[in-house]
Amino acid sequence: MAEEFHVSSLVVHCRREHAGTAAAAIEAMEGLEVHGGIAEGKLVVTLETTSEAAIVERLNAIQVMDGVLAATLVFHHAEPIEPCEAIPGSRTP
Amino acid sequence: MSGAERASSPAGGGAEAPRRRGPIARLWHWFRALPLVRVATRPATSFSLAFLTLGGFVAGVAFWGGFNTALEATNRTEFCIGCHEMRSNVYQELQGTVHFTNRSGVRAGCPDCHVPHNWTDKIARKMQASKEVWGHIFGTIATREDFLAMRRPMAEREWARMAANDSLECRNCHSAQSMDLSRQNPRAAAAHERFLFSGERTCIDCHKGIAHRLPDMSNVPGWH
Amino acid sequence: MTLSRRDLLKAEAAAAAAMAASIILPAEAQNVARGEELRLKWDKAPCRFCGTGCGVMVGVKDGRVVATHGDMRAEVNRGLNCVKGYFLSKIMYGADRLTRPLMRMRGGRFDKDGELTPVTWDQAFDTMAAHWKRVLREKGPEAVGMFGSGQWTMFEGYAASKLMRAGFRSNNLDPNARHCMASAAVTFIRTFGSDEPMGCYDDFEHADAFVLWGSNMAEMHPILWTRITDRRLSADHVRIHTLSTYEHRTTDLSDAGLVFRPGTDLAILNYIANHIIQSGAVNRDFVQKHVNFRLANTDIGYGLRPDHTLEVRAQHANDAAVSQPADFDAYAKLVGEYTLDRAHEISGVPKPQLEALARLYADPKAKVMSLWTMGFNQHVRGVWANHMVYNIHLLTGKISEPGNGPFSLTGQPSACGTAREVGCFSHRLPADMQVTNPDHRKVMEEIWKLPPGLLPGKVGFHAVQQDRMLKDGKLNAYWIMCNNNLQTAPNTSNETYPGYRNPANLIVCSDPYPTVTAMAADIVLPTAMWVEKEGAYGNAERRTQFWHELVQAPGEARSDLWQVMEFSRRFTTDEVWPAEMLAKAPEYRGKTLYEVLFRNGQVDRFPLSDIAPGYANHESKAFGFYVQKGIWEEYIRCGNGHGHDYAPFDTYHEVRGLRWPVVDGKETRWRYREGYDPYVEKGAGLQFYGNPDKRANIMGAPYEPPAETPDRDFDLWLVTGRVLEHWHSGSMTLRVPELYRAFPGAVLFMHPEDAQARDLRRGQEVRIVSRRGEIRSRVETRGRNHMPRGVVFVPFFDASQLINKVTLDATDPISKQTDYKKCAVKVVAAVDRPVVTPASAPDPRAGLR
Amino acid sequence: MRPRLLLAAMAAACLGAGTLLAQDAPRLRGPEPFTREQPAPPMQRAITNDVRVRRNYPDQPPLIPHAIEGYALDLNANKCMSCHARRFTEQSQAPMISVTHYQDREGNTLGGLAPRRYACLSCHVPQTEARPLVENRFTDMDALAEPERQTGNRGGR
Repeated sequence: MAEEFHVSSLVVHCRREHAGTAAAAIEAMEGLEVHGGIAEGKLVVTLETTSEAAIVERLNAIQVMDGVLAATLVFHHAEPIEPCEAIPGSRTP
Repeated sequence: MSGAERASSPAGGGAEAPRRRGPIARLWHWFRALPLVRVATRPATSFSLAFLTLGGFVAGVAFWGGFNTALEATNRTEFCIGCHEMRSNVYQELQGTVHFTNRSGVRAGCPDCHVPHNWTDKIARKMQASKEVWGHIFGTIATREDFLAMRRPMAEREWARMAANDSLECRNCHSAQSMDLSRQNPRAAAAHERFLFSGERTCIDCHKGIAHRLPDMSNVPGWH
Repeated sequence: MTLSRRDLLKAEAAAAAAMAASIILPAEAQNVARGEELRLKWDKAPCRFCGTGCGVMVGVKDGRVVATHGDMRAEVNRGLNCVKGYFLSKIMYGADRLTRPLMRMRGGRFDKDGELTPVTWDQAFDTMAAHWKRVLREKGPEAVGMFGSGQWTMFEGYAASKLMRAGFRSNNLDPNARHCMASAAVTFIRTFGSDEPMGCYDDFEHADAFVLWGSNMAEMHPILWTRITDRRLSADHVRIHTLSTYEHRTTDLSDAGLVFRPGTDLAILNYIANHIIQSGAVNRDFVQKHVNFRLANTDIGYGLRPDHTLEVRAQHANDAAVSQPADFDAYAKLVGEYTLDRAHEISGVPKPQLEALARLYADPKAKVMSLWTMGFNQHVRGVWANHMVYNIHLLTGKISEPGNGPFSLTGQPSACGTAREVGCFSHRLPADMQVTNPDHRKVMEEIWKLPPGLLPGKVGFHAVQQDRMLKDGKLNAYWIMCNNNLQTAPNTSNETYPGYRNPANLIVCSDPYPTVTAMAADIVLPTAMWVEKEGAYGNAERRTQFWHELVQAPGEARSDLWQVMEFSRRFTTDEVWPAEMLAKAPEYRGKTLYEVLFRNGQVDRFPLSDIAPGYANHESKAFGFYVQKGIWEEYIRCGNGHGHDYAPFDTYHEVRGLRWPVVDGKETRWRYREGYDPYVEKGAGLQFYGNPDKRANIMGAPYEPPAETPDRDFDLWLVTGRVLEHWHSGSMTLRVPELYRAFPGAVLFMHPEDAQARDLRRGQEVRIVSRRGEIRSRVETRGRNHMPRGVVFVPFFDASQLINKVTLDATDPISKQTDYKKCAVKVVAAVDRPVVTPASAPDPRAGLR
Repeated sequence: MRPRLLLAAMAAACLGAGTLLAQDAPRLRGPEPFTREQPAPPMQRAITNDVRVRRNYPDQPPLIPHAIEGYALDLNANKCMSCHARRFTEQSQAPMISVTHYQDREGNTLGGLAPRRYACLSCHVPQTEARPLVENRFTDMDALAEPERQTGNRGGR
């Protein structure tokens, strides 16, 4: 099966007082990046993974963190790792 | 049944003899009265052995022919959809599928998939089918609701039969040997190569519900 | 994979999450790697297709829409769109977008028989204005007309209504929503005194059972269907019953699919009412407190031309809308004729199915939501059908509470907001007010600052009547905006097209694309669409949604709002108002209609600086004030305090829509019910306050047969409708390659045995022939629809297969809505014969024998 | 018959691309004149080549590149899921349904396909070989972000 890359994003609701530590813990995980929302207690997080399973796995890991109330997936996109031109979509007439 | 009704109807035999016979009795008497039958039922006194042998042979041929004709007659889609259960349920669904109309105009009728083509299996299937006549008489699937309620067990019976005979009826037309993978789309070709040619699966394992709608598929392996 | 693409996707992912959480990300976080040039600007907008009103997020880059996705925060759809909604990004970019006004010219001058030639806006408007003025002078206000749209923004509908009624003093304004949900709109008023459903989409999550009356929601309202399937598959006890004239994707996912003979739903509905009464399931307390009984006039004709045999023969063709007061016993006696046997006999539905459905409605414990669209509304007895479903809910008291209620779905994105609430029908003013009511006209004259008595009190021509009048030469100046009526009107070859080409008439069509209608018009105006303008739509659950102008329209295309306002500049009051009106308002003498209607100190009240920073607004820029805000604030005065309250303008740009009445900033989910609706008096529990006595009407009516029934010569029922992939006659969706290729052309859906009986096969070319016309199509015996024997279905989106050449222009005599679901046709093989162009159109009166 | 065919072929050859455009137009705009009879074009074949089609933007639902005729999608069975469900993707080698499909309306992650996503065909549609009648000039974000990569790519689609 071709290598894939997955980009997805989450909103992680935390207790405000724990938002900073949760953000740091999330940043420490591979492929995760916190873009903002620490002050509001709603972290905007992006994930880069190579499979859906990894997304679910990270999602579960975040959900059990201290101070995290809920982690909701907002966006998901996957495509093969080859350059776009190699996707034979252009072959169709 | 209709004969009984006729006999009891006033128009049936008002002018007949006072002692009224039942329809079967009347038929029997008429049959016995036929000259040929009278001769045939008399013990042979003056026929040669050759005549008897020849006669036996002719009678045998006639019987065999009649049997086969009857077998053929019941082996046609028209016969199968003679009852409303088949006509208004499974036949309606079949008409919308590739087995009914397709590019080359080859049509698979009911017996093509539901009756084995070799003789012993066919007779065995015909004997099983007597159960369906029973079902018809007792109205097991007389209404749409009844039919839908029975769809899963009926489908399961067919799946089991085809799984047991390695999808024999499919293979009467679709031989794995005759497949040209280059003419199949890549997905189908890969699946056939991996599962069919290896003998890991038989046709019906993947191709369920291709000629009729499916029953509730919960807990059927391979279905969500 | 290049780094930049990955970063781009990541930026989009972060933006989507931020949007869902209402977090404003620091700029550096949005621009993950490449900085400014990677950033997409995301904004909300409602979907432009159906009446569901899904929220869409629109991504803009360099002045072009480059992406769309379902809005997670929109309550209607929570992130989902149907396939049309997911392809909204591409609807504006068809290569044949109209970018310049076109006019039929010959020798440098306007000529009705000339070729469509590019002209300037001034040339087009001057030619129009000259014709309008001549017609007004010679024939009066009744000879000018406008055919509007449920796709208009609320601002556009309001401006057009004002120009037509107050400017030209004509009520000849009707929307294409007449073809779509007039029966529902009229019956809401007749039953509850106020238009639009009492419930809302929240009912989906509360109901125990759904009954779909002639609605294929799986294709036509796919996102609402996701909410029903969600409920059905999540709770074991939930059941779906779907009634239709054929089986389709909705019946596939229903527990029961009831296939009835076209038109016989009336008998089924009356049988259910009868069952409720006979089984003692009437909610006596509710009926006593909240319901009046009436009996409708019967034998009311079929809305055909008055000299048609069927109209002449009908006893009450001229007073179809009249009903008489009655009581429970009289009603019970009427529906008492509809026994199970009789309902089965008329409809052809198996008795167990009918009985199960009736029991469901009668069960006091089951919360039932009834839903319908075109199956009920496009029906020569559409008003009756609507009444009958209310009857059932009123008899059992299953109404106006979570999970219980009748709910009318709509086809156009703003059928409710624009056509109904703003009042673009030939008989309506804003906020449920009627043109025939002098008090209502007075209210509007005051709000619009007009001389008393200016507004006309005569109901204008409805959609089908407009076409007839164009043909008969009684309507001579005609502007079609934002719809494709030559493709979608019934019996078009005989009743619509001749009027367009009548030499006495000037036909103007405003559209983004060269549609069938545009190409038959004399002047074609290029129109800005969807997010090329600031707009507002009202969806089927009374939710009002706003959006900003996000990209610029191509070339010289301008919004319908700009077109209406700009056109109004070319008329002075002296030219269009009678002297006695000007005598009452001498200050208006010599003023242009633009000044009187839009520069009236109200509409022009808000400066350009009120426009949210970062957004363009081409109309406001052109006129020098915030047009949409001014219109909104004037418009909401019509209904505020009268059960039609809206929030202030700016609120709607913040929220994902609000359901009116919005009182003290709070929306109303269930109208007429205490605790939800602030208009219900304390302690009353429930009040149908739209009517003076605060009661709803149960209307008794019988089953009456359709206008045309198959016979020996025309032996099949023809049903027309839509498909999932194409909306609005395909004018936008056919220009999206993915949607086009998903369903590229219309086909004739037919039962395989009907095909076989005619020696036809799948894919074969056939002629579909009625008494009015014929088209060619291809036989489809498979696919998404399963026809019963004797019924065929053809979708109407395909401009090359104009099925409305075949349909019958019979309407409901009360709502005037066309019945596109029932006429008699025959289907024969299309033998190859040379194409003949008929010298003249077929005999127009060849409707019915 | 034969001379007429020949004539038609010659005419077609002479007029070339211009004719093509002229023939296409009425199909999207209706017949001109309106009352003229239009032959119905043949029904289009489904695309069944199994080749994934590039999306216009990340949130666009992927198109279906295979035949789905006769596939059950009713209360009894969902044929799509017998290949695209997570647990069947290894044997089917079909793409798994996106993880967004495991979330309910409230955003909770579920153990299987969310019921609201059950009707696959509301969003995912198969394609036919029909040639679009009108070009669509939509440009995707790549084209704007990286204009140089677009040359020679867009024309073929």
